[in-house]
Formats: sequence, structure tokens, C-alpha cells
Amino acid sequence: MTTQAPVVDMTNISISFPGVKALDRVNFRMFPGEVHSLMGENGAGKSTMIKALTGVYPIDSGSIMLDGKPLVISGPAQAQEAGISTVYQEVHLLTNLSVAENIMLGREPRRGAAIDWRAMRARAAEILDGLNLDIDPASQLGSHSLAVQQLVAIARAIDVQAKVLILDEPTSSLDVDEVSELFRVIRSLKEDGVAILFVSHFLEQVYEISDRLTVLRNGQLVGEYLTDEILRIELVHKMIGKDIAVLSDLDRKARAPISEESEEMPFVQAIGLGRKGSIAPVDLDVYEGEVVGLAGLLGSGRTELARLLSGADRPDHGELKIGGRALRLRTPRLALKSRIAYSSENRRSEGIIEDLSVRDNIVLALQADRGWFRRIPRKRQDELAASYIQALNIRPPDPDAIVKNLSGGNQQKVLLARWLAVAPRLLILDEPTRGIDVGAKAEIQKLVSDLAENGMSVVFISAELEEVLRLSHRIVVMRDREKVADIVNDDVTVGQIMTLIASGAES
Amino acid sequence: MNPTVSKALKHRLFWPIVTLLGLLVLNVAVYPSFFSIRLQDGHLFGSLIDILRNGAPTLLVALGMTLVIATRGIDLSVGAVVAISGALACSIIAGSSDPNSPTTVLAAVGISIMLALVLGAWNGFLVSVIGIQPIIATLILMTAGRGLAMLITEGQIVTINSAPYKVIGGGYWLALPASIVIALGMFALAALLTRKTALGLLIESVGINPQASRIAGVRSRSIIWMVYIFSGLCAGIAGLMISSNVTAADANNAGLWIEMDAILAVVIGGTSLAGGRYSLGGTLIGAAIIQTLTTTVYTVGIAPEITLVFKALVVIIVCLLQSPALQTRLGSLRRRPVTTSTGGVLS
Amino acid sequence: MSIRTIDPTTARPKFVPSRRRFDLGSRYTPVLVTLVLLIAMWGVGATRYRGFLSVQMLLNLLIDNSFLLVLVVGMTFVILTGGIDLSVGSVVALSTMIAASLLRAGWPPLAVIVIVLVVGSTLGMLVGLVIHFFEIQPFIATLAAMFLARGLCYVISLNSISITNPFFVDMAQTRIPLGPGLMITPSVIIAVIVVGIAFFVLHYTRTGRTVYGIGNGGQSAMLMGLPVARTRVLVYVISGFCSALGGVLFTFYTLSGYSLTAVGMELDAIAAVVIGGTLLTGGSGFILGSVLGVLVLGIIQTIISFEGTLSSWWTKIVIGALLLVFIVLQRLLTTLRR
Amino acid sequence: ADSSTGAGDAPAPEDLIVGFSQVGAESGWRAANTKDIQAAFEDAGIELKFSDAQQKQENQIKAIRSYIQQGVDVIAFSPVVESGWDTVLKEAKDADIPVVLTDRSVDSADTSLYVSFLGSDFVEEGKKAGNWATEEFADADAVKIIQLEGTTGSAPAIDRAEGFADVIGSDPKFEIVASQTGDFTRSGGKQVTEALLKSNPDVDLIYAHNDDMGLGAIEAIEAAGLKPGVDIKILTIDAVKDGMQALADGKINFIVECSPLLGKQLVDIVNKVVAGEEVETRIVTEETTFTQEEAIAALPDRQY
Ligand SMILES: Nc1ncnc2c1ncn2[C@@H]1O[C@H](COP(=O)(O)OP(=O)(O)OP(=O)(O)O)[C@@H](O)[C@H]1O
Ligand SMILES: Nc1ncnc2c1ncn2[C@@H]1O[C@H](COP(=O)(O)OP(=O)(O)OP(=O)(O)O)[C@@H](O)[C@H]1O
Ligand SMILES: [Mg+2]
Ligand SMILES: [Mg+2]
Repeated sequence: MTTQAPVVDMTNISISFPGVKALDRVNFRMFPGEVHSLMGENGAGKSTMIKALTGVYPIDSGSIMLDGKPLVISGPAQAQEAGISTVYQEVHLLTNLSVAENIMLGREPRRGAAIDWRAMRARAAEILDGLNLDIDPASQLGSHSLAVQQLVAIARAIDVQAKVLILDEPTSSLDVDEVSELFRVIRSLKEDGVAILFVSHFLEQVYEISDRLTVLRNGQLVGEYLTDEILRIELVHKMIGKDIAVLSDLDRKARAPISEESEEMPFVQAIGLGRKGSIAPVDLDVYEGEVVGLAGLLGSGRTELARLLSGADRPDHGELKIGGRALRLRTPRLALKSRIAYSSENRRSEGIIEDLSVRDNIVLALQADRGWFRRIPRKRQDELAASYIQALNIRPPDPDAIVKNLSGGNQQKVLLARWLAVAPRLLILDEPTRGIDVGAKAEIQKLVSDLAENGMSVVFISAELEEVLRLSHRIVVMRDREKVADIVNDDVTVGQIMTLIASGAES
Repeated sequence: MNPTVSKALKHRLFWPIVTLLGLLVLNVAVYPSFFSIRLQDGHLFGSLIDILRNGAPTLLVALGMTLVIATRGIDLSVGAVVAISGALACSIIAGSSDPNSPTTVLAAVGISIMLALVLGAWNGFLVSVIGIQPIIATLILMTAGRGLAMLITEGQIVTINSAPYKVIGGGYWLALPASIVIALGMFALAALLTRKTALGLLIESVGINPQASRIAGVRSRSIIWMVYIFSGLCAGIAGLMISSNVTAADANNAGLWIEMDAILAVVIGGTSLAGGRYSLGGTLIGAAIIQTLTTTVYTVGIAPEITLVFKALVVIIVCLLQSPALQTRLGSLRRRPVTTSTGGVLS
Repeated sequence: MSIRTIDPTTARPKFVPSRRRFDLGSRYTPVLVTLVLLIAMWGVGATRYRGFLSVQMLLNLLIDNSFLLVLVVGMTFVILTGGIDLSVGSVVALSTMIAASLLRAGWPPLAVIVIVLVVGSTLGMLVGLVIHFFEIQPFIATLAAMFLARGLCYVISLNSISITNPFFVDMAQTRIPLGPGLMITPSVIIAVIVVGIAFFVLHYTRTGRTVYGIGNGGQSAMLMGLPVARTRVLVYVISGFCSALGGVLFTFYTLSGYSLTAVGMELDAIAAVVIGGTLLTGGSGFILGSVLGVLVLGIIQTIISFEGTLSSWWTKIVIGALLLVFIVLQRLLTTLRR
Repeated sequence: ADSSTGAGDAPAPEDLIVGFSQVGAESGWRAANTKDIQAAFEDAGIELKFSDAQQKQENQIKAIRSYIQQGVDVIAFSPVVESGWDTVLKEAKDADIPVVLTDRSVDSADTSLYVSFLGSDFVEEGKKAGNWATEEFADADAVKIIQLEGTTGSAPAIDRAEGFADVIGSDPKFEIVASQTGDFTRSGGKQVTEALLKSNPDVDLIYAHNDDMGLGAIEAIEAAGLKPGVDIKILTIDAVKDGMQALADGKINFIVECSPLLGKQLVDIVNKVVAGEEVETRIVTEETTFTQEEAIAALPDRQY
């Protein structure tokens, strides 16, 4: 493999933003027919590297060679023409257009001068089929969940006959099935000689799919390794620069089944809570100090349920009791008043406030809860920001940094900080660890676990079943927007849950 | 480069201030004693004072507009509200037996301001409760409101003779024209309200991402409602000021196109019409630029035929100077990431 | 492992989920609602006023608003990208002035029209370039263009100029019969063609879809490799072109050039587009909606002139009130349909 | 009235319908004009269809079209602008509906399109103003004038400037030191005067295209500590009540009347037209000029 000439050869790449040296004389190369993983903590510079390669950011210095020729481009359009196809980290598609257009726009089939809509939909359906995704190509993209959008973005990227395919955290909200579907496609592209750049914080996936790794730390190159020749622990060490112990510490600590023992009423009781057109009526109890995990496939209705519990959507039947009292949570604000916080899976459209600083984003919910006139004193704001920046290791550790300039993972941490700051009694976390690096993920899991121990109830949704199992006292399995099982997490295995998800309660 | 100089250069109000100074210098060049301010009967007089006084209504309206724009809205009805409040106050005073009694004037002012608040609340209701796009919601009042003002005055100019009322737009407090004191007072109030309470943060957050703000528990509806009420209040006071300045209410022409001037002031001051971050200080400078521009046209003696061309050039120059894109494209060697004006996350 | 399965007897009735998270109803709902309300308005007018219920009255709506139809086409493009164009009214005025003064100087009519269209498009292009490359807010850039175009009118002439050129007079006075007692003008045909082309471009070309894409937030479209820069500049060229063409139709309509004409027409155009269901934030809307918006404004105007007893101020109040009723009904019906 | 009613057989006044399209309501003058016309037709027992074009020519064309469609007997209108009426006036002619112009004229080459034009002559007004100035300053060696223009591009502004310049232009001692638009409004007049007084403190005469701007100028002059009408002479056009009051008070020195009271004359014309009588194609409004004494005499029964 190494005997070949590299298809991408980036040397001495530097990019700096005001106050941050995002990339510092980094070298990076890719060979045809290999899957190359770019590894590093949140904010290490992975996405910046990708944006340098695709012309989104002009580089300050260094050179980029594609197929042995210097690559001079000024934007993604030209990168595409040069044969580089990219899925950017945050799903960057046009939510107001149809799924078909999002896949085909730029190379749409035509009849004469006009777009041939029928052919376009047919072709899109074919591509979606290749990913085993059964959605209507004519439907509006924005009506689908983030995971589906992510798959659509992937569909768009792999359909081009590209020399280089770049996937920046493509699997962050996909479930196991979807991931294996994606890997099948990646392998077949690899066979065709495409060079694939793969970024993920899931080490299993990296080890499963990639041939070679490049590790970045703080914008600097740590080294390039063959996947087979580096141990996980070594890799993590290289990424983080120090050992981490917490990772194993939390693993599979036996969970006391709180719900069975407790004499008390459950803190949250949902009785037949449902909403027409989105989720069938569900019963759900969450006790104080209990972590309830929601498991299910894409579109199984986990997010929908979370939204009903948190007042983000209004239920149209059923009842919700908080601490024994029936409440109608018509808005998230009322939920917040009952100390229920909801961290949305869609951090870009429902999470962070892009143009505000880290500090403002962290104090926002707390401030909204206190009302306009009881402004949190500046000193207190600074304390809050500083403590969460430290606790969650947000980088850069600058409370005045504008959130949209943070790396994806750090944005997620800021969002989490916002919800922790309101000291909720029920915290609903929808994909809270999406895009978060190994170290931080472990920290967050530990944090959730500690908070629960101190009496907070948590509803935890994650595409990563291991994570759900590791954290939850109880697991609710959803399928086709119905609750199909409610199991206590003692010695449950991923396999068992998968069977439940696949076949429902009948098994 | 000297660090303080380079810091000043980077300040986002640097270029607007330079433009303002440039215009003032142009005036001095044509008319050397432009800057002179004299004290006459304990009142300050001079061109600069005139600029401030005549710019006061625009500044007021622009203040309200700034907050509305920060929530991603726009208020086209301010001109109509200006006309209505002036018309109402003058009609009440003209109809009263004693136009010179302070109680009559206070009542007239009070009633007009109440009406302005109601009109603002009406806009807020259409935008935040019914969910009509701001430009159309306020267009309704823009059209009907001027009719309402004319209904009050029956299309005539209502001239009044009331010394206490005259103070608002033409009188003096502490040597300064009262209108300047009122406008700066409202400015301070707005600054205080948004800085010392959490309102500023919440307004910005609603303007940047209403959906995410809702999830975070922000009462977007009341906030939007409130900014329109504030804008109504500002326009109402401006209306009193304008009518008081000429001791007459002209329902047809009072506040005509003031919404454009106000929006222009806001935007020149660096606030984006896309909502979010706003700058009251910028609005202050913006309003000053617009009024200075008008005065400059008179002082320099620009022919009415080419006044608009001149204004267009100044507007475009100040905006280009401010444009970070131009600054990177010209001189500076430092390269900047490609971002589009619509912004977005670059993760 | 203890599994609490759900007892089939207590299981809720079978749930048939719709496939969408946010059931948007149809994207066409606002347009349909607008159409229905428009017809209702026509019906109400017909019961109140003699001569209202005639097909020719509807055709007159088109005749009297052909220039506005062309203007909203350009405006729709701009607003779909999330921009706005305040210069259209002044460009109309400038076009009438250029046309009238050149015709007076004896230029051939076709050359005059070409020059007007070139001037409008060029101004649009300059605005577009400034907006895209210097990241100046569209509101400001087009406001400056508005001042500039109006100022240029004054520079050309303060007085209004009549047009006596036979070709223009023909265009103004030709009536194309459509049937017994029915007729339209050439301007209507031009406007309909422009709307048709715009419809095609928006829905059947990549450029059109890119216009929608930019309205969704320019970042995504750019990262998808769509030609954002070119398209964004192009929409302002289109708008400039449409304004100039609207100006030409306006000269056909009034046979004169006048520097104070079409003041505030940009607001009419924006209102029509927004009434037609297009979001000012961009990315969502239809050209046919804008056409309906023009008809709504036109029918309000017609009702006012048929009413014929309103004083000047009641005219304004009633226009506002009708607009209000229309918008609120449209809004409520649209949400109900969802 | 129905559309078959030709111009020949004179119907009773109560059967008549007249359509009137007004420019707008942009000034007090215009509002008085509207009011007078409405009142006159009411007194005459003739139904008047009124529409306000809000300063838009296209609205006015639409209104005239709708009058044609409704089959009114006579159409009267004050054109927003002089040019561009041929098409719609031809339609009216084809429908046998006579048209009367008020206040402002049209520049059609085909004068058969309308039966009469009733209104003031703006150029003449400017000339009257100029004449007064030449008399008033007959003994002066040099006269510095500030001109407050009406809305740029509007017919009265252009014509009043032209008429004035025609008269004083022949005498080199008159110098217009500054000429700016005050948009026909008080605040416009005030702001312009305020600024111009600073750079031209030695001005002798302010010529304002309407009373309102003159009234604004008075405020500015007073604020500057000078005496309007004495230190600086003021000459305006219109003669609205507020202006007349100021003239009576000696703050304005001379006003050229531009009367909005066209109602009676318009009714007469309409009656003649439907009766098939000949009417003059140009009827100039009866107007005069006012000095301070005349103003004091006229004020008590001034209607607007
Ligand atoms: N537009 C920008 N302006 C300023 N700083 C930026 C910008 N984009 C990225 N950065 C900074 O550059 C650094 C690298 O960010 P990058 O997005 O490349 O990280 P990453 O490795 O992709 O992290 P993650 O795993 O969280 O996605 C971060 O410190 C980030 O704050
Ligand atoms: N594989 C799929 N095929 C078709 N539609 C899907 C699929 N996945 C998701 N959807 C759509 O997305 C919506 C998502 O539902 P929801 O977000 O509640 O599910 P979830 O369990 O939270 O899954 P996700 O991981 O996508 O968030 C569904 O209403 C459905 O229309
Ligand atoms: Mg990244
Ligand atoms: Mg989900």
C-alpha cells in the first residue's frame, strides 16, 4: 500500500484564528484505497484540517498536493470538482428542500434545460436504498430527524465518483445497524480505490474500519500509525497526552434497581402520554436518583418522548405527574419551573445560541428561569462559567469566546453546562455525548452518574447502546414510536437489547 | 503599529466615528465657525447643538428600532406612531380651554404616550401572538396609522400655542435643549434596562435563535411583545418632540420616512438586521451621522437635485469602510476564514 | 433480567404515525389559503358593488398591475435568498426617466428599452457584488441604490417628460381582445411570460434551487459546493432587470417619465411577496404566491375605488384594515390546516 | 345614472354621478381642497364618488378606469403629474365621459381629451412673488435671498421657482444665496433655515414655496434671536389660515394666494358640461395677494 503515491499530501499546514493556532505545521497524507482516521480530542483541529483540504479556510502556510499536483482551490465547489467529496461535521444540508434535492443538487439529471424531477427522485431513492434507508425522497429534509439527515448527507457524498471521500463524524448519531450499513458502503468504495478520511470519537468504529491513523493534539501532529500496530490505550494516551483512569472505573458498576425498592412515588409519572402523529401513548416512571435509558433504532420515537416530557412539544393525550402533582407542561419554560431540563439532540438549531459567548450560553437557562429583572450578577456568571469550563474541560477555556467558533464537541459541552447550571431534578439528555471525545465522554458519564447518586433523575438517550447500558438503572425500549419493553438493568447485554429492539416484547 | 491605535482601529465603531468626524470637518471647511457654541440667555446655541436637537427624534425612534431589530423584527409603523401621538397631543391641547396650563399639557402628553404604548402592544400582539411576519404586521399600522392621525386632525395642520408643550421639542433644561436631554435620558434608560437587567442577553438570544431560546426557557413571546411596546413608546415621544418643535401637528408629514432613517441609523451603527447582537452606542453614532449628513447638505449647499446621490455615496462609503471583508481584501496581509454574511457554525 | 412487557389488553389503540416529525401540512397551504381568501374577497366585493363581478374586472387587475407583477418576480428571487431589495421603486422611476428622455432625444424605441434594461441590470449587479463580496447588508446596499437611482432621476430632469413615440403609444393603447368584451394589454402578456420564466427557473433549474438553498443559510449551500457567490449576485441582477422591465411597462402604462413616480413601490412589492406566503428570512415561498399577493393588493385598491365615498384618511385606514383581516385570516387558516 | 346617459340630454342633478380622483392628502392645502369640493357637490345635490390616489399616478389611473367602468357622468381629477394621461383619457373619451382637470394640468397634445382645466397658475404665483420683491426692495443695493423649495421635482416647486426667477433674474442686485428643499413642511423649513442662517447671517429675504415652510422659517429665525418680518423679510405662497395669522402679526411680509377652494367653480363646470354648454378650456382660480393690512381684514372669515 505504501508503495503507491499518496493521493492527498498536505505538508506544513498552519491555520490560525484570532487567538487560536488551530493547526501548526501539520503534515497529513492519504493513499488510494485506504481508510484513514484522523484522531484527536475535541478542538484538536480535525475539522479545521478537513476544511483546509476542501478550501473552506484558506491556509496560512504549507502546501496541499492532490494526485501529485498542487491543489489550488478557493472553496468547496472546486474541491468537489477536483474529486474531493465531503460530509462536514455538523450536518450542512438544506433543510427547506427535499431529500432528493439534497442528495442530487449539483449533478441533477436534466431533460433539456429543466431538472428532470422524476429521474432525480428515482435516482435518489436508489442511492438511499444503497444505504438501506427507506424514506420518501420527495419529503422535506427538515422533517426528518438529525440521524436521517446525517445519512442523507452521507448519501450525497458517496454518490459522487470521488477520489477522496471525507467523513467528519458521520456516525455520531447513527445506531449500530446504520453504522454497519455505512461501513459496508465504505468498504466497497475502498475496493474501488477511493481514499477515505474518517473522523469519529468511537474507538471501536475506528479500529473496525480504518487502516491508518493520524493523531492531532492541540493543532499539532502527534504521529501517523498503522491501526494494527497501535493499542487502544496507547492511542488514547497519544490523543490526550495523559492516561485516563475514569474510563474503566465506571464500567458496568452493578446498578441498584431503584424503582423496585423505592417506597416513594416516582418523581416523574407519565400515564398514557402521547401525541398524534408522533408517538403512541406511553407510560413511564422515573424515580428520584434514577437513570432511565431509552433504547431504540432511528426514528423509534425516543426524541419524541423526550420532547413530550420536557414541554418542547405538547402532548395531546395522557397525563404527566411531577412529584405526584399532575402538571401540564405547555412550554419548556414551565418544565424548567418544575426543574425539568431538556438537552436537545439538535444542538445547532435547538441548542446553542451561536453568536453569544460561552458564558452567556451557560447562564442562559438559569437566567431565563430567574426572569428579566433578577439578573445573575456578573461575578456569579463568571464563577459559573469558570467552574463548568473547568469541570467539562471546555476549550478554549475562555468564557468570552463566541460559541460558534468552538469545535463541535466543545459546543456540546457548553450546552451540557447550561443544563447542569439550572440544577434540574429531572435532566433529559438526548444524545449528550454526540461528537464528544473519549476523555470528555467518560467525564460526562461520570458526572451523570454522580448527579443521579445525589438524587437527580435522568432520562438518557444515546445511539450508543453500551453507553446506555453503562449508565442506566432501567432501560425503556422503543420501537416504531411505541414503548415495547421496560427492563431493569441487571446483567442485561447489548445483544439482549438488540433482540428486543428488533423483535419487540414478544420475545 | 501602536497597540492602542490598532485596538482603536479594530473597534467596530471606529469607521462610523471616522465618518462622523469627516462630515463635521467638511462642514468646518465650508463654514469655519461651525463648531462654535455660544451661551445666549443661559441656553446653548450652535450648529452642533442643532444637530443634536434635530437628531433627537431619529435617535429615539432608532433606539426602539434597535431592540426590535435585535429580536429579528422590524417596525415600519414608527412614522405613523410619530404622527398619531403628535396629532393627538396637539388636538387635545388645541381643544382645551387653556392651552398654556401645565395640567392640560401633562394630560395631553400622558394620553398620547398611552396611545403610543397601546399601538406598540398591538404590533407586538400581531408579531408574537398571531405570528405575522414583522414587516407585514407593522406595515398594517404604517398604512392605517397615518390615516388615524389624519382622522384626528381631519387632514389639517393643527397649530397650537402652548408654552409648556413647546418645551419638549424647543425648550431648554439646564442650558441644554430639552429634546436632547429627553433623548439621552431614554438612551440611558434603554442602556440601563438592557445592561443592568438580563433583558439584553435574553433579547439577543431570542434574536439569534428563537427556537433554541424557547427550549432554554426564555419567554420569547413577552420579550418580543416588550420590544415593540418600547419602540411604540420611543416613537410616541419622538412624535411629541417633532410636533412640539414646530408647535403644530402635521399628520401627513410628521415622521414621514423616519422608519428608514431609524433603520439606517441602526445598521450604520453595526447592528445586523438578521437579529442578535446589537449596539445602542452604535445607534447613537448612526443617528448622529444621519442628522449631520442632512445638516451638511444644507451647510455645504448641495443642490437638492443631487442631495440623494450625495447621501447614497456617504452611506455606501461608511458601510464599505466598516466591512471587514473590504478590510481584508485591501491592505491587510492576514487572511481570514471564508465566511458568508449569513454566518453559520463552522465546527 | 426482568422484563415488564406491556399487557396487550391495556395496550393503546394502534397508532398510525405520519412519517414526519413536524407535520408541516403541505408547503402549498399558504398559497392555497391566499387563493381562497382572494376569491372570497372578490365574492364579497361582487355582492357590494355593481360591475365588480365581471371577468374584465379581473383582467383589469392584471392590466393595472402588470408592472408590479414583474417587480415582485425580482423581489421574490431576492427574498427567497433571505435578502431584500429596496431600490425597485427608484429603479422604476429611473427607467421611466431614461426612457422618456432618450425618446425625446429621438432614439429608436427598441434601443431605448435595451439601454434601460442594461442600466437596471448593471445597477443590480453592482448591488449584488457589494452585498456578496463586501458583506454589506442587503437592506443598506439597496437603500443606497434607492437613493442613487432617485437622485439620478433628478439629475436627468426635474420636470416630467411625456412620451409621444408611436411604438410606446401603441404598446400603451393596443388592446388584445380575449373574447366578447374582454381584453388585455401587451404588458400583461409580457408580465405573464416573465412570471412563467421565473417559475421555470425557480423550480426547474439548479440556479433556482440554489436560490432556495441560499435562503436556508448560505453556509450549507456553500459547503455543498453550490455556486453561492454567483447565484447571490445573480438574484440582484434579476431584481434589477425586473425593476427596469417593470419600469418599461410602467412607461407603457403612463407614457411619461417622472422622477417622483413609484415612491414606496418597493413596499408594495415586498408586501405582495410576503402576503403570498414567502418568508422574509428566505428559503420558503413560491412565485405564484407573489402573483396572488399582487392581486390581493390590487383587489383592495379596487374595492377602495368602487367604494368611492371614503375620505383620504378613511382610505388609509380601510386599506390597513382589509390588509389586517386578510393577513390574520390567512395566518389562522394556515395554522388550522396544519 | 347609467352609462347610456350621454353628454347630450341633461339629467337632473340628483341623477348625476361625478367621479373625482384626488392626488392625496399630502398637505393641509390639499385637505382643504378635498373638503371644499366634497361640500360643494353635497350642496349641489350631486353624488360625488371620491378617491384618494395617495400621490400615486397608477392609483389615479386605476380610479379613473373604475369610474369609466361604473359609468359616471363626469370625471374630474387633479393629476399627480402632468404627463402620461393620454391612454386613460382616451378611454374616457371613447366612453363619452367628459373630463375636467383641477389644480394641475396635463401636457397632452390632444386637448380634446378634457373639456376644461380649472386651477391656479404656479408660474404666475412665482411671478407675483417676484414682483412684490422688486417693489419691496426697490431702494436696496443688494438683496440676499434664501429660497425654501417645495418637494424636489414637484410641479409647484419647479414652477414657483421659475416664475420667481423670471422676475428677479433681470435685476443683478438680487442674489439667491441658497436654495434648499424643505419638502413643503414646517419642520423642513425650520431645519433648513436654521442651518442656512448660520452660514448666511446677513440674508435679507426668505422666499418659501408655501406658508408652512415659511412658518418653520419664522421659528428658526426667532430661535436665533432675530425678528422675523423685520430683520429678515418673509415672502410665501398659499395663504392658509396659519400663514395669514403670521402675516397679520407681521412675521410674514407678503403672501401670494393659491386658493384650494375650487368646489363651487367645479360644480358650475360640471353642470354646464352635462347641459351640453360650452366651457372655457382654461379657467384660472380667482386668487389675489395679501399684505399685512389685507390679511387682517381677511382673517375673520378665512375658512381654512
Ligand atoms: N471559525 C473559527 N474561529 C475561531 N476559532 C475557530 C474557528 N473554527 C475553529 N476554531 C478553533 O480551532 C480549534 C480547532 O477546532 P476544530 O473544529 O478543528 O476541532 P475538532 O478537532 O474538529 O474538534 P471536535 O472533535 O470537537 O469536532 C478549536 O480551538 C476551535 O475553537
Ligand atoms: N430509518 C428511518 N426511516 C424512515 N424515517 C425515519 C428513519 N429514522 C427516522 N425517521 C424519521 O425521523 C423521525 C424521528 O423520530 P425520533 O427522532 O423520535 O426518533 P429517535 O428514536 O429519537 O431517533 P433518532 O436517533 O433519529 O433521534 C421519525 O418520525 C421518522 O419520520
Ligand atoms: Mg470537529
Ligand atoms: Mg433522537
